[in-house]
Amino acid sequence: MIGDYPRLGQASADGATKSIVLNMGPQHPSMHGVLHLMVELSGETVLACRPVIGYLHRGIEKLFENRTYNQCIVLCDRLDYISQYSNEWAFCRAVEKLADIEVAKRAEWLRTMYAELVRITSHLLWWSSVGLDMGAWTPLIYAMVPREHLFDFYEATTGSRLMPNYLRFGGVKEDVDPAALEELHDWLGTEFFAHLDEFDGLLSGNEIFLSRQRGLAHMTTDQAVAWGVTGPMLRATGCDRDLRKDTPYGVYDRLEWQTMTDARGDALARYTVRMREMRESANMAMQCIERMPAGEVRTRLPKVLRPPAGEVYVRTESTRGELGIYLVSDGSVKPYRLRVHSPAFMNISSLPRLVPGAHINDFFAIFGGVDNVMAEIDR
Amino acid sequence: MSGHQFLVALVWVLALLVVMALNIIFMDWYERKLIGHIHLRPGPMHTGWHGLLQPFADMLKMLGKEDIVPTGADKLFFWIGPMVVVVPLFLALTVLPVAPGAALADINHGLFFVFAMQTIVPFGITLIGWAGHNKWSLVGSLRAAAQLITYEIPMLIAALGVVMLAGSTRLTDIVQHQTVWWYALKLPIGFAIFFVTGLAEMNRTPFDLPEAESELVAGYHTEYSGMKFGFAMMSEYNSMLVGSWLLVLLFLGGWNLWPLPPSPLWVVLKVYLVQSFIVWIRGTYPRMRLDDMMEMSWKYLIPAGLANLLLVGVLGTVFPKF
Amino acid sequence: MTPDLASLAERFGGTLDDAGFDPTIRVPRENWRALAAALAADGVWFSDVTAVDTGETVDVVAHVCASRSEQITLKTALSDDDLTVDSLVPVWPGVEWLEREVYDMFGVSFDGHPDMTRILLYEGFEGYPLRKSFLLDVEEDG
Amino acid sequence: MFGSGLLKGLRITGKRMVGPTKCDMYPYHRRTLPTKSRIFLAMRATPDGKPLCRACLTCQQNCPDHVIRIERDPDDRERAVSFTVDSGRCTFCGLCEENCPYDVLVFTQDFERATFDRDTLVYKLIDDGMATGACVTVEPTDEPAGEADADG
Repeated sequence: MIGDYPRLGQASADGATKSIVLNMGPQHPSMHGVLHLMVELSGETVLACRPVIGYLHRGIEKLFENRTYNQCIVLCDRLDYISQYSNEWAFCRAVEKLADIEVAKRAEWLRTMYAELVRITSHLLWWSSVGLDMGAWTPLIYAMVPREHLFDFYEATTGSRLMPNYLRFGGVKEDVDPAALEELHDWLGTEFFAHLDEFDGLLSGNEIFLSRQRGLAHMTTDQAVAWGVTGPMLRATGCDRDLRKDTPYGVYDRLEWQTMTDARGDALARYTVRMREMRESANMAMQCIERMPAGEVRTRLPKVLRPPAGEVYVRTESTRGELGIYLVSDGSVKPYRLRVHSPAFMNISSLPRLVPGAHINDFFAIFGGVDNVMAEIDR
Repeated sequence: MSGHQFLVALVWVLALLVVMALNIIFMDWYERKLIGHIHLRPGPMHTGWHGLLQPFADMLKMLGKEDIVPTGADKLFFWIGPMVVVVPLFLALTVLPVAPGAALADINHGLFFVFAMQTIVPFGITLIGWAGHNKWSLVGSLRAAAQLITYEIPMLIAALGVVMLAGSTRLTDIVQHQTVWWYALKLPIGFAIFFVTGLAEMNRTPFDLPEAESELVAGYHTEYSGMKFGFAMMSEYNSMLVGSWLLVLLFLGGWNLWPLPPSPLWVVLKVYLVQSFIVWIRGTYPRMRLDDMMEMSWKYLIPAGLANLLLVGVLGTVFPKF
Repeated sequence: MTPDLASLAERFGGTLDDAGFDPTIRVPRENWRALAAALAADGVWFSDVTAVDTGETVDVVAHVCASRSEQITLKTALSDDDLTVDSLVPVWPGVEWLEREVYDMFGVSFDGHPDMTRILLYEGFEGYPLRKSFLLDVEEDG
Repeated sequence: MFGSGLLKGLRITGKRMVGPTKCDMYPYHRRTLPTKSRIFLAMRATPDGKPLCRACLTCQQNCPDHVIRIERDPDDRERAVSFTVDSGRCTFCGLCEENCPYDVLVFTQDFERATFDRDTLVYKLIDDGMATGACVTVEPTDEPAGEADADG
């Protein structure tokens, strides 16, 4: 069923089916952020679901129009605050493409490295919440150990744990201490993989976990593409669409890596893809550290940037999928229109199509696999 | 009943109340500590030495909270509900011995008395869930009812194997049969079934669906606050105590620890080891799915339990000394 | 496989602009859905639907992908007095929420949309924030 | 075999249970933050209380959130009479520090400034033309740092 999906109240409209509507969120112990889901239930079976979003709407797209380009980077961090560098990179790529700015060599490597590290930190948070959604508390804490280590690295090198404001047009803000990189490389190669093995032992092989995830909320590639689902969720249907391979940017074409896919299309496939991506991202970050050339990290630009009038749409593979930045410039110091096409927004819009028929019990198992960030959905 | 008997019974009741209270206080602290260490954190540290006074702090906090009765709630059942849960569990404690004959009432059908009391608990939980006038608690309580009724059957079947071997339903007799070989070693299948169903009876992970905080907020006691919420917590620790005590008596040799002399100390030790294991499981596993759980009981545990019963019958007939 | 964009634009009474980064097809709003349907029949999938307030008109913009690396921009201009256009939901079901967002932010209503309600803002919010006429209370720098 | 995953999980948590904890006991053990951490804005000043700020207003113009307010001396355009920071609005983006042509602004790593009163989040770095206690004292150097790319 690609097209329509059951709407709220549709199943009980005939009067024969008795149903109750549960309001899950915006304040609910396991809701990720301030999402409000109206769920229609018949017994424990979900008949329909209607996500109500916007509780975190800050009007970022409007704020962009009132800020200079440099100040916009600050706001990019606030879009998807658990994959900050991906957002900054997406925006910087759009501006660089429009204004034809060349990026410093070393900065490209640094950007790629940070984007992959942030994919790891984001997936770690996802992994912890996937366990939590099913009632396992321990993953939450265990995933924080490597995540904190990476955050310490972010803080030592960029000055902030969560909101780095690190990328600049034509490069990055400042170079990274080689000793810190060396240390990170060692940690990724040894301790981090040990952590991942531990995670696999704790959850990936657990029979209870497997029986809950297997065959849950199945989705085909055709459905995923028609619904606009991207990123790990799409790759979990067996489609190897990945913008890092399809439209290479940064230094992705120079690294040795594979797109991680899983053809099963269910919740377990989404889990497996993200787990594999963490390992691959660590490999890529290590390659970046090994092969990073020395040199400048920032191209000299005028203090006030005025990109020429025009428009550009740039898609970046963010942690959650295809992050599109549509930038319209009128030649002034502020963007005329800056549209953020958010992958989490598209993925969460597929939720009402995935959950009908599932148990309320499985609802959060499906929901956890969507991996949403409300800040990016509501913008 | 003579005055003397009455006095003895009164002392026993008071002693049991103290045991219950001490268990709650200790487990409240112990579970936090254990889960804390599993989570790589030290747990409560600031209330007394290593947070030993934490349970009292919790109690003060609960007493200080406003006792809210929701507008739409059924007030009578809202009050009665927690008591219907706590009282049967306390009654179950009265027949559990710590040494030969050492119980408030070491009755002949002690085992079935405990089961009968445990069967009342789902009624209380259903009352709680219904009275709260809340969709979450309703779903949670119905889950609890379905789960407890489903898991009582394999639990009884597993216990029947023990009864067949011991030839008695009196708990003292059952323990006296395990001086060297515990029934856990003789009947591993029965033991496993009893343990798993016991977890489900206690609403512990991975069977804590009635209070699944990730989907049902707090399950059947969502609307409870203050001391009534405290009652819900107490009943949880109580059912854990009853369940693990029963497990120790039926399968783990009770006060026997061969070659050491029998002692009530072993009962205490074993009960807390079992409870530690239950907490350890809570710190490790995700929650099961409702339909999987039902399926497991009806499709696997009950047939396995019946097979176990058959095996016990055959072995008991062929080797009378087994 | 890239569809022949020039002939497509011609077929739907539109223009093709190849000067920018991505080829851009502008069509009158009557042919908006027909253009999308023709592209979808060629295996084109959507990436984004949004709008831009150009001052005189509100342009509904759709970014679609002809292949994994080729993007096409579709545009249709709507005048201020009649902000309606055919919905693309029958063509690409996933644009449902994107069109709701355009409705929310620009006031463009989509014909044939199954659920034309506000999405990020609450029902009863006055104004359409991403229109240029909607001014923010911006502090002036000294 | 069914159950091996369950046992493996128990082994992992069991090992962690007896292993060391990984908590920073915060109020008792305070971590020193890396020097790059951006926490609160401060200004370099000479030991005798002269701020190094030249009132060029670059930071004020670069600040996305209107945190900084500078009052220039009407007689001397290179002298700031007051420099107010409303840290309650600050997003710690670091654009002021980065763009300061004289390298005068710095971030301190003092993060314990939780307060019950929003007004106390507004503090002055320069008051009456003199550096306040929130400034960082540096030894005066002959050449002001960063003069060369002042018009960058």
